[in-house]
Amino acid sequence: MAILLLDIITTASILFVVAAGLLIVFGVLKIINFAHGGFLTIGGYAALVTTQLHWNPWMALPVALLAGLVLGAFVERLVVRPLYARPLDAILATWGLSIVMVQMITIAFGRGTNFVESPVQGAIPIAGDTYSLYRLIMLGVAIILGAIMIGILQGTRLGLTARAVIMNENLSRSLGINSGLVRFATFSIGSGLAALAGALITPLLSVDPLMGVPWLLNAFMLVMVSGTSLISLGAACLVLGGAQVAISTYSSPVLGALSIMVLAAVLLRIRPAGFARA
Amino acid sequence: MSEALAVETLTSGYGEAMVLRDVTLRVMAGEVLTVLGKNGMGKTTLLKTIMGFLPVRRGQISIFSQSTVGQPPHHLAGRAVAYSPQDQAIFQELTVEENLQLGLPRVTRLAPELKRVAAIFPFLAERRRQLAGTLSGGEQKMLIMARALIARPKLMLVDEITEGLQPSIILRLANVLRQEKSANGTAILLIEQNVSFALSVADRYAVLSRGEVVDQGDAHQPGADTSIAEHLSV
Amino acid sequence: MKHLIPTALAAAIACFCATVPAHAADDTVKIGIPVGLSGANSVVAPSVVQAAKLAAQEINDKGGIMGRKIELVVADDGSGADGAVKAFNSLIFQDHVNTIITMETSAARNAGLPVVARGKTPFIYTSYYEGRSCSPYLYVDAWVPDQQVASIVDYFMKEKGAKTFFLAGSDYAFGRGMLEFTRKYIAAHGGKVVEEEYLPMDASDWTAVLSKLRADHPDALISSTAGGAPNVTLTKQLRAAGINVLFGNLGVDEGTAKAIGPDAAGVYISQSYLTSIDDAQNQAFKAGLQKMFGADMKTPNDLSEPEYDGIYLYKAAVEKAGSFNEAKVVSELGKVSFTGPRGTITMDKQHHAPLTMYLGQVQPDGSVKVIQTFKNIDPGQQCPKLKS
Amino acid sequence: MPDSAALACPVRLPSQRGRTERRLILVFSVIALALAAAGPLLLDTYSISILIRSFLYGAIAVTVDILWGFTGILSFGQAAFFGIGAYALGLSVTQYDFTAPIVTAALIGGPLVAAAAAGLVAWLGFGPKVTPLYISVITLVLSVIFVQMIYSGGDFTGSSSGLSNFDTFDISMEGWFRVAGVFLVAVTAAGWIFVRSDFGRLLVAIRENEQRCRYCGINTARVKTLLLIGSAIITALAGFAYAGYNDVIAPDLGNFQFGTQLVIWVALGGRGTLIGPAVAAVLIDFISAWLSGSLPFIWQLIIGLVFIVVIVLLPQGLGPAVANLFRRGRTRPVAARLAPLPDADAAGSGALPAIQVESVSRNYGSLHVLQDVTFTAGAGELVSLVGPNGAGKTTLIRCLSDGQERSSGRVAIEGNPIGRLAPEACVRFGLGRKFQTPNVFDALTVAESLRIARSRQERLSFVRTADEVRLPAAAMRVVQATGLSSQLGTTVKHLSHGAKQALELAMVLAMEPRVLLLDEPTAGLTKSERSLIGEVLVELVRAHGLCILLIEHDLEFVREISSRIIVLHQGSIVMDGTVEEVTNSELVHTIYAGEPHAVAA
Repeated sequence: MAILLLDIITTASILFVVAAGLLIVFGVLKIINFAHGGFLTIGGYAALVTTQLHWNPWMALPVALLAGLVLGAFVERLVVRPLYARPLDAILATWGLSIVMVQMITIAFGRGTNFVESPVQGAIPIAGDTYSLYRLIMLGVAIILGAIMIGILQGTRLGLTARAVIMNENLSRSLGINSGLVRFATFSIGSGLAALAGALITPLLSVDPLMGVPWLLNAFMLVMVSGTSLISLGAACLVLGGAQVAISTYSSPVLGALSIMVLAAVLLRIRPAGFARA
Repeated sequence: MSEALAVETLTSGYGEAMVLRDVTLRVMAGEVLTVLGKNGMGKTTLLKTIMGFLPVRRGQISIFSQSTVGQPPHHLAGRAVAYSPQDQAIFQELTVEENLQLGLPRVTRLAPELKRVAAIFPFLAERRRQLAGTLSGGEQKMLIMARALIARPKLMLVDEITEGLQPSIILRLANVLRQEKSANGTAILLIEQNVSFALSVADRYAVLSRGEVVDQGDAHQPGADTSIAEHLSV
Repeated sequence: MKHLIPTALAAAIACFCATVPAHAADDTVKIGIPVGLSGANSVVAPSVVQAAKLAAQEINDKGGIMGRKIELVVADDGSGADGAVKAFNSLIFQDHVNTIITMETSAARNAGLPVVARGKTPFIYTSYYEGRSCSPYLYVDAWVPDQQVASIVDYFMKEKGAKTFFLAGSDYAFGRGMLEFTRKYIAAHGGKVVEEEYLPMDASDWTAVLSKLRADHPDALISSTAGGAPNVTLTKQLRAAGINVLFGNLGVDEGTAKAIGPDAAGVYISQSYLTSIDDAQNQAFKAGLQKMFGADMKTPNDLSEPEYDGIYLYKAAVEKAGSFNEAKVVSELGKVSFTGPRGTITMDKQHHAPLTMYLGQVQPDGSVKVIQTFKNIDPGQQCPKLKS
Repeated sequence: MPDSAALACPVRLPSQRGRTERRLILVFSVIALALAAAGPLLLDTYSISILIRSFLYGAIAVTVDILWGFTGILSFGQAAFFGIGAYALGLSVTQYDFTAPIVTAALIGGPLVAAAAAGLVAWLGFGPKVTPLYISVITLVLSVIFVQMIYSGGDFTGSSSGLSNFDTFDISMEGWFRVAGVFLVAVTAAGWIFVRSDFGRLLVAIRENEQRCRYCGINTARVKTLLLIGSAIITALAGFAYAGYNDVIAPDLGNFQFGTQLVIWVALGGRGTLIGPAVAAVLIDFISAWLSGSLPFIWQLIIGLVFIVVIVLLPQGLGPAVANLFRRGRTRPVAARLAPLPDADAAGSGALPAIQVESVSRNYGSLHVLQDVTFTAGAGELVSLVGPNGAGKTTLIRCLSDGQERSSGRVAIEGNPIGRLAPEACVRFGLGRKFQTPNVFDALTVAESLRIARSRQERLSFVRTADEVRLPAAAMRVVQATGLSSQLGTTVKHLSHGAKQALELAMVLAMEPRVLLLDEPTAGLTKSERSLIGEVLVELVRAHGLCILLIEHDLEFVREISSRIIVLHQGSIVMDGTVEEVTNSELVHTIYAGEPHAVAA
């Protein structure tokens, strides 16, 4: 039972870390970034490069974040900016972008599965059993990341500005907020977070050009049910991620893998606001 | 007296529909101009065009003798212009304090400025941590006014601030605006439907009907209200 | 006016289509290799192509097949059914190849079979797979579950005293096919399967499976996952969870095991080809590759070496038939033999071949140590409806 | 009045255009069919084998375009429907035998299962209050689930390996080429006729302004559901043919990558052009069969890059961009004739109040926009709703016309409680609503808009464009007096603000409502237009016994035409009385403008 609970909260943590970047982009820009999986992959390869250069494995995190930020900045300028008024087209264009990113990575690194050195190894004893240390670290990472993001949003001028743009863009602009700049920064940060998440999950996974795709759909569904709130996202990750773990454990992992998508789809039909308060 | 706002032969609108036609207006520093008119006559469109939310089709807009045509809305705040829109003028989900903070430039500290506006509207200090959406209608209007004043603007654009308010609060707002004008020399463009309030604050008036200025004059001149009433009832 | 454009485009298509391809010249023999240059198999595809090139060069240097030089035609099948239909069609009907000899995914192989039947083209499949794919034109020179599973399960039961088994696989044909056979085999030999779990092919989170594994305390874990990522994630997460259990992996090749690094140490694998096989043919094979490709050489493996054998088997069949006639070659393919790096191969058991299997264990340095050798394991009843 | 038909003297009538167009389609189809017939003689086997598949994909692209380009439904799920059709044949044949009854069962069963899946998806995706994005999400999930089911199916479905080499039709490759070619031509031609029909214009209307469609009494969710089901059936048939020809089925036929690929083809070919997507699908699939072998990764990269560029810079797609190079001059506008309808039954039932509102409240969180509003209005009354901005007037109208809007209380229209009914159901009780800002279909012509407003009375044709727009007298008067009658062929987005207002009013009147809810119908109109509207409204009330609830700021106008005035202030009714009572009330003056003379003037 203790293990099941640990499985649930660590799974929720991983989902939270993966979906956070997508959420802030959706929150401020009102578009779904289908290249999110691509940025996740970029993060994975940033970690790979770090390993290949024999740097400290923890260095993968800043490297990935930086790569995501820079690439996100370019993408915002070139692809996303003209599409703010056409949200469905933005989905398509970012999906096209993810195809391009996957192919570029394939051309540069090959189609093969690669391995990244994990910054920590092994398991620690817990509740009379052993548990993966890295998964526990992911719990901590999710809490810290959530706290930092909420801290920035609630406690800084930047966060206040971003929240103001989310709530009422025109009013914000009339108060002197350069909403174009806010969008630019948000997309960059969202992409940076996606890449960071990619680097964070690679010690548990392998790195290959398509590593982002399976995460994209779950992250997407989680964001759909969370609206624009990080707290809602946390709740959605716990509930739907918990359902995934429970269904995988007590029924079959194949059903479990579909559970987030199916439950979210049904939830949205019954309660369009999802986990966000109506 | 310098010219705070000059609108010359301005034409603008939404899409292909022109709402404003050849509108010319001027507001001097330390002067209140009120623009009166019924709904759908182009008053709000005028402010939105001045702010840069709508493109200028023809004509010229200058603020403190510099053209602002083609500039994005956020540039105007940097020129000490405070805009209080009619609809959705506050962030309901933000606190009173955060709403005020957003009225200030990035570098300015809130505390002393808050103290200053709280002297005018004391409830602001008491309810600073309350969500703005939970304030009463009148308090929300006062918050809008406070947010405009907190940045020490040189030009205020105020859109139907009295709408739906009790007479006592309207009176209070009139006092605040008069005080601001005379104490700080602020230029104010006041969009109104409430003629008596408008005339009690304004130095000059203009009446907008179907996108054109149909009457203007000195607000203190006797008979101004009758002239306005005539044009309003067209 | 508006309608002129579609019509013009239609005409353009027609012109484009009309560029009729050249027919095979009479002095060459064309061997078609539809392979996953893109998609899941793109990792291993280059080594397959290299094995084929080596065989072709060796044969051509000695005068070719009945005087005709081999010409290889490689086509990308995208590692999937849709791409394979395209690739087979283009090879058989556009390039008019004499035979298809290749390693592919099961989906691609299945997709190719109807095209092969339409073209009546001999087809040697050189990839290990889940078994029981049957067609008069299809021959297989790689292993099936009946040959591989026995070695690992027997070893675990006899040498390690394992009685309870936990099976985990990717949810796809190979994963399910292998584990299904394993389950039956274990039951038939007095063992017990405590759990059989599958994870979607592209999923990477084994948490729930590992929790069950932990709760069940089996004597051994046998996995059959999709190549590449799932192998890695399972091994890594197993080690990260601190679970130490006897672990046999049916779906990992030597190269991947090596790349996983220290986490793979101790894992048992069973293959028909290992680079460390110590015979003259293997030495010559490796030396040939080294000479031909130098620094670009891909490490040969259990998916690439059978391609080399396959081309030699085709040569033998043509020479025995005394003709390139497809029907005659097909009927000879099950009778001829070739002795290569894996020993002597004859596809005489219902179009499949008895093979020597090597049980190996991955060492901390990534090398694979041969623990036991199982000689000439029979493929069992793969295609009882076929004559030979 | 009957002469009005002669007033509009359009250049060409839609049916004439329809005839020419249909002749063109016929010619085009014959050429295409001839190509399909002759193809096997001209082409090599390889091209034929690839084109068979490309043709099938082209047909699916047409369905994607009807859904997305015309109706605005972005579906990633066509792949799943394709897979269902293909697996229906493959599974039936491998489980049973290749006999006529089994194959027929698969031919019918596959599309049926696809239709059922589409129905389920539509139920989830076209629910009330869901964003347009949501249907894309659900169709995407459908593809994922489909693939997962196939993977888990073990020997039954062949899992990842799929099934192949099953017994199939004994048709030569040339035969299949013709089957696929005819299928593509048939689907494209039928689609072409369909999207140009009156019903096809409704699809565009739904894309442009679904809300207005619903307030025209059109159950848009049902239209979209049927459309999705139809597309699923066609796509499943293509899947059936694919499996029959290739003798192969595999999970990647149904995965979401294939679904997105279809969308990419449609976007590149030009959404909303039908021919563009069909040509793009055939061309790209065919060319990639030739090129992808030699440049597997680069090819994907190029497609991805071109796709991004097209979406960002050429949202209309490459097809129209190319076509524009060749196009000389614009097609002439097509108009229709107006035809008057005989006057409907004048008297309302009269027994029940037309509008009955009982303690209706509306809260947005802690904000009370309406509080305990109660009133009734009967047939023959023209009730004006006045009050300062933010008093809740528009919210009240919303609560009367959409059962989902109010927080509490009861509303009945012509004696029918509206419960929680959607607008399209409320409209059927005889309600007509005009919005504050013109709520019209920008991409349609005036005639098309009016016809869609009449669609509940006169069924829209699936194949033809009607020559006449039949309008009841009131709508006819508005159309003629505001000059719309001479602009029947004009696209609505080119109309002036005032003309749009008039058009929306005419559309509402065209529905022959018993109860009219009008939110500032004269804003932006000239004085003469305004007095005309006033006359029409008064006549509707006096002569036809309608009940009208009117929001208006022009108090003079209100005084002239109202029989009664309700004053709303801060969400509550503060006064309900005759014109004299209200205009003379001090209380009202204070509320409304802070000073008496603003009203009294």
